[in-house]
Amino acid sequence: MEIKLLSEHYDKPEFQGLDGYKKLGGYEPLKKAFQMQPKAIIEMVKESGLRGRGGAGFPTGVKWGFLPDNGEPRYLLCNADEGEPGTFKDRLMMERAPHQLIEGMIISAFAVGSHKGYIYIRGEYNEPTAILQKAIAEAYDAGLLGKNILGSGFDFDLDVYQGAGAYICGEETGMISSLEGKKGQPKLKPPFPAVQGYLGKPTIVNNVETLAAVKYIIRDGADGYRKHGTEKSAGTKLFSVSGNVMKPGTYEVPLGYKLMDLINIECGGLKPGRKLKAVIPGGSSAPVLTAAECADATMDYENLAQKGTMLGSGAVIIIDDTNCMVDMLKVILHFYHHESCGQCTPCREGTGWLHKIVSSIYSGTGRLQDIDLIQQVADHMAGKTICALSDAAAMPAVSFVQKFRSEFEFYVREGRSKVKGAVDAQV
Amino acid sequence: MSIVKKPGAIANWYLPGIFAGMWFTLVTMIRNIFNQDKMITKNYPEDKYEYSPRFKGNHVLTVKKDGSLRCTACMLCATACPADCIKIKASEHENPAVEKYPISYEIDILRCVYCGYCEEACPVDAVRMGPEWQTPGLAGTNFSYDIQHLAYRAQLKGGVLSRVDDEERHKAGI
Amino acid sequence: MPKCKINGQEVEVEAGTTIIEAFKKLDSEIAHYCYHPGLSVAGVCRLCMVEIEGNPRLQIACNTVVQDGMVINNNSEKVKETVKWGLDFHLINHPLDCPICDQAGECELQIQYMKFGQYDPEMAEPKVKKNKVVDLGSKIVLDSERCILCSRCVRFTEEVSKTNELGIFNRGDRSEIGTFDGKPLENDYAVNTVDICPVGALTSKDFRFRQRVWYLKNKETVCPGCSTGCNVKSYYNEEGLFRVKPRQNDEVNGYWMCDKGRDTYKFVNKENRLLEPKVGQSGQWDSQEVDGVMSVMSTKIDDAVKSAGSDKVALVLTGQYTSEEYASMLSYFVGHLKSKNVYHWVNNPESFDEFDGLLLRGDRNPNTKGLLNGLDQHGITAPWSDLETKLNAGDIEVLLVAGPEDPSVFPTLTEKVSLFSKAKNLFWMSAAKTEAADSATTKTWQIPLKTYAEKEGTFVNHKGIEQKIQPMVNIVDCAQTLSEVASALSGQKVDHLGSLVKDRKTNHFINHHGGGL
Amino acid sequence: MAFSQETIEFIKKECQRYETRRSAILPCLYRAQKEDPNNQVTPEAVAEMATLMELPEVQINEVLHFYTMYNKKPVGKLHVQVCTNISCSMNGGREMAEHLCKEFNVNYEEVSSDGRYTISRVECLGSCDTAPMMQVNDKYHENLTKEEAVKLLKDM
Repeated sequence: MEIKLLSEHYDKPEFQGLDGYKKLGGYEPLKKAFQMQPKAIIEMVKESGLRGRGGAGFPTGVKWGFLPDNGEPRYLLCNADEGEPGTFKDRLMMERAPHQLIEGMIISAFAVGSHKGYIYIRGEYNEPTAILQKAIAEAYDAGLLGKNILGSGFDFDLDVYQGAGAYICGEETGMISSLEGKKGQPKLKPPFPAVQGYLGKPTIVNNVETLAAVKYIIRDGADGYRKHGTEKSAGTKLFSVSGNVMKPGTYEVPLGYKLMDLINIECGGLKPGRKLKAVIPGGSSAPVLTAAECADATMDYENLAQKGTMLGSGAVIIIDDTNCMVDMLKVILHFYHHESCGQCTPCREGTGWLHKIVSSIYSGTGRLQDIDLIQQVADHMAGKTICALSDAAAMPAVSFVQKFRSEFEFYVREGRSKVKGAVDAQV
Repeated sequence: MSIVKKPGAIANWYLPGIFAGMWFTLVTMIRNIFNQDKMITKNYPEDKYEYSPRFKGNHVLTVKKDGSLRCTACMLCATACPADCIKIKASEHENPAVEKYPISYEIDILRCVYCGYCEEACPVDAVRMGPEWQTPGLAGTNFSYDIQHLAYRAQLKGGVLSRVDDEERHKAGI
Repeated sequence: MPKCKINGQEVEVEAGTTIIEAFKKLDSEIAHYCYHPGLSVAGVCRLCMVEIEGNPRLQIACNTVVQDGMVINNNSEKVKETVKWGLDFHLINHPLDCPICDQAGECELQIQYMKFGQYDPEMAEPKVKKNKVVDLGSKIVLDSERCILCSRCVRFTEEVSKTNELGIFNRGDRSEIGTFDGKPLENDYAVNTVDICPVGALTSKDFRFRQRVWYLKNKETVCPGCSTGCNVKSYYNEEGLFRVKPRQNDEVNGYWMCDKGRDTYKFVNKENRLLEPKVGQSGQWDSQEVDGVMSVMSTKIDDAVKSAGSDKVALVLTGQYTSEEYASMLSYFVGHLKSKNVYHWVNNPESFDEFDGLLLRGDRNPNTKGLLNGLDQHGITAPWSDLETKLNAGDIEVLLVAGPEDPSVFPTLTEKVSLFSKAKNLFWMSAAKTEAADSATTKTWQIPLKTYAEKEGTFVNHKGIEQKIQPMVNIVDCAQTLSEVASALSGQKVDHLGSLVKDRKTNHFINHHGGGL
Repeated sequence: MAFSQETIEFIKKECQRYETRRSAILPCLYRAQKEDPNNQVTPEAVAEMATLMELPEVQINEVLHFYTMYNKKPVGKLHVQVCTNISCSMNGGREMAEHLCKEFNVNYEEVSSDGRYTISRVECLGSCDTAPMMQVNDKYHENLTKEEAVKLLKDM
């Protein structure tokens, strides 16, 4: 069953504006937060078990705790550079409930003691940007942003910054580089952004959904939030379901929800006559699950990690039996080849190499040893670079080749896809 | 070890040996006159031996399809040369695709030991050991072969085409 | 100070030292491209991977600080395999250009492949094509295909020269180094990017295609271009010098040198040299033998001293010679001739004290300090104007001038020669062949001197640091050092460093054929 | 082409807006692109920006070439960007792009002869539930078929 926290009022157009938002309980948690000590808020977020919703799933409260106490100005950045193929949950939130994000950000800024925040939004999102900007202007007018917010003595300025089309800016240090007006190339860690981030100052970067969820943790309390989800994966999560299902879209379900239920109940199942072949459960960088593995998969960090994949950004891509896996992998690797920032050699050269190998298989000139080569190249890319983009390219490559090896071998031997062959045979 | 035999008494009397020798010469001469194609010796310089294509004779610089030198002036031949007989001067070519080419390439053929290392060292089949071996000359300078001689001498009839083709290499992605 | 163990060897380092620096301290081999001690850490080549006990992930040595008790190795199978693949990633799109690449022979890709790689390449697909032979300015040519994007050059223009000409454009494996149109790589330190380029992507126009590097020998010496006295390596063969590269000395020049200093090999070579002694004036010159000129000089000086006193003889020195040469020349003048008629010729008084903030100084002589020390020791304080007055009054019978080694740093050479021409006899000692000297209007003897590449000695830089130079190759056989001139004049036999020798044979055979490969 | 007065004002204002002047590069490049008749950022514009912003040209140029949303080549009046990433290509995004090219007789990334269309294939635009989709200039058009897409573009 869907449990709607963040997406509760998505269907109400008035939720976009400040008045409608306030009527539906908006900015009440903020007042509550101002009654609390910032440390207490951080503790509460820690207790709630909220984990980063952007992909890595790092506990949010713990991240906030890393900030050094050195009196330097701190920045709170919202990562709205939603680039992972298959993900579109944040766009929906920014379009339907911009104030939810703004409120979450004010609370979070209060908690971490930051007085300046940026929402880094991807360049293609023109509409959400306009909506956000309008909402921010409304908030400034209502005294919800700027100096002495709601008489609490707390100052917070918020600005929107548009990216310009680079997936890598979704990586937190890449985003910081981009915000500094440089190429969006990730920075070496250590130092971590919490210590030296934007302009060398302590910086917290959180996903849109994470920041918005903070509001609900304040509203319901840590226990109230925890009652959704599982022991280790607390709360609800927005899942962007796309691909070959009847009703693709964004669905909010508690973590630990059954994957098959998500497909069959929320999304209305597959198209008639089609069979489930594979599911990518966490955006294109997550290793793929076969139909058999999907049967008992639940959508939480632990279960998916057990199955060798990850929850990622919650982008569930459903692949049915009309799709050729060689083709799918080619599309995915083209993406990573296109988006590699070019800094670290293994990723810069490896993504291109992988794409070339799969393309040559796809065009019928592949060799059988290329299939093993894909695995070898991917193995030596993963974990060898500054950021996780090379892992993101390597993981699907390895999983596709491992789990659908027969399809790749068929393609190399016959020079055509097994899928079409199978369809032909049925006809 | 050879065994030295003491010459016998007949051998000391040498005239029969001389006649035997002259008889052999006479018979061979007559046979050669009537049987010229079976003759072992050749009428050099009108007649020349056909050498095996693998014969390592005088150097040839190969050319590209457009007739320009294949040599890229990498100087690997000069480096490999044990006799130190190859001198190359490189320069920047106006065509950026060529980049580097020799403005002078000289082989001091009198120093050359015909080892063939230059041919082996060449990465682009630019220098080969050709079939010619005659190196007559009247002065020392005649034995210092320059580009004109190495690549375009009359015997080569406009140059020997290199097996390494840039276009094909580019197509193959090298 | 933290202690760590590297490949089983214990080492103690300063706090804050990175692992790669600890490796360097131990002289332990570690593969790397992007790390350069004079630049910030980029951490992009991913080759300096090390295994740290207790950490399942391999770490890069250039960005990991040594902690006390760390146990580090880079010789486990895991690391070796990673480095091998790291090299493979570097090489898959690297063209097979080595035959025409100037870097071949000193290329880090070649060196490190032989040390750490030696795998069979698996790449079967076509390589990425990029721009070749890109003109980056008057000094440097770029080949993007060869570039491994280590970003050293970009960091150099950002951090050291602070001129920001280079950038990396595009992304992924389409990334290319480049300049912005209309803002070429033209700064006084640009050629350093060629030195730090680990591959043949950046090549110096000056050196391009002139020699294969394995034909060149090198010796450590000191740049004579200015009073900074950058520590350099000169590359030469029997024909002469071909290039100059900086070598590290944190006290003097760090890792860099300026492009003006790189030109200092040129005046050493034959085409710019005075090849034999000659006598004459106003463009009319006759060849002479060294010994003959020396005895003429000796006689002229003796005559002048005898007839009119040692005041009629003067010596002009520039800051271009070694301290040893100054010492012998000055002791001849002060000790032998009892004359303090020695003058310091400052080549460019207007810009003499300039400094560009990095290395290049306005005093374009290597040993001004050495000369001043020498003059000080002998209590010589005569100002330049004295000499001018005397010359204008016709008071100088014999004038000895130790002229420029590098005439390009003497902007007022012609005026000075015409001033010197007011002496009755001019002995012009210089390594360089100059039109200015040839235009002397008084009776002049030109005597070829040795350059810094042909002699031993000491330069004292602006800070007072004494640095040795050493001979590499003889370009002009009959060239003399000032010490040799001084000894010939005083009738003593001294070696080129000024110490007395009994008998010295010159072996012309060695001079002609020595220095071969 | 020199910038208009408003753009110059805009650039100067943006330079003040962020903590560092460099941060203003991205928004200013957007502005420069918008002002260009061919909807691109030319080297001249970069040079002018560099003088206005007092930054080295190369820093701006690096940014320009890194991000895909700045056009380095002329672009038609309607810049049609068809998503061909995984969800869209499962639902016919690639075929749609192909079809548009044929329909308007233009190659990818080129301007059609009437100067109206430039069709490019792009990576995920974050609208996977409504695949296939395309972005025309600033606006998303979702849940398309080949025919609908052609009609939509012709009507614009």
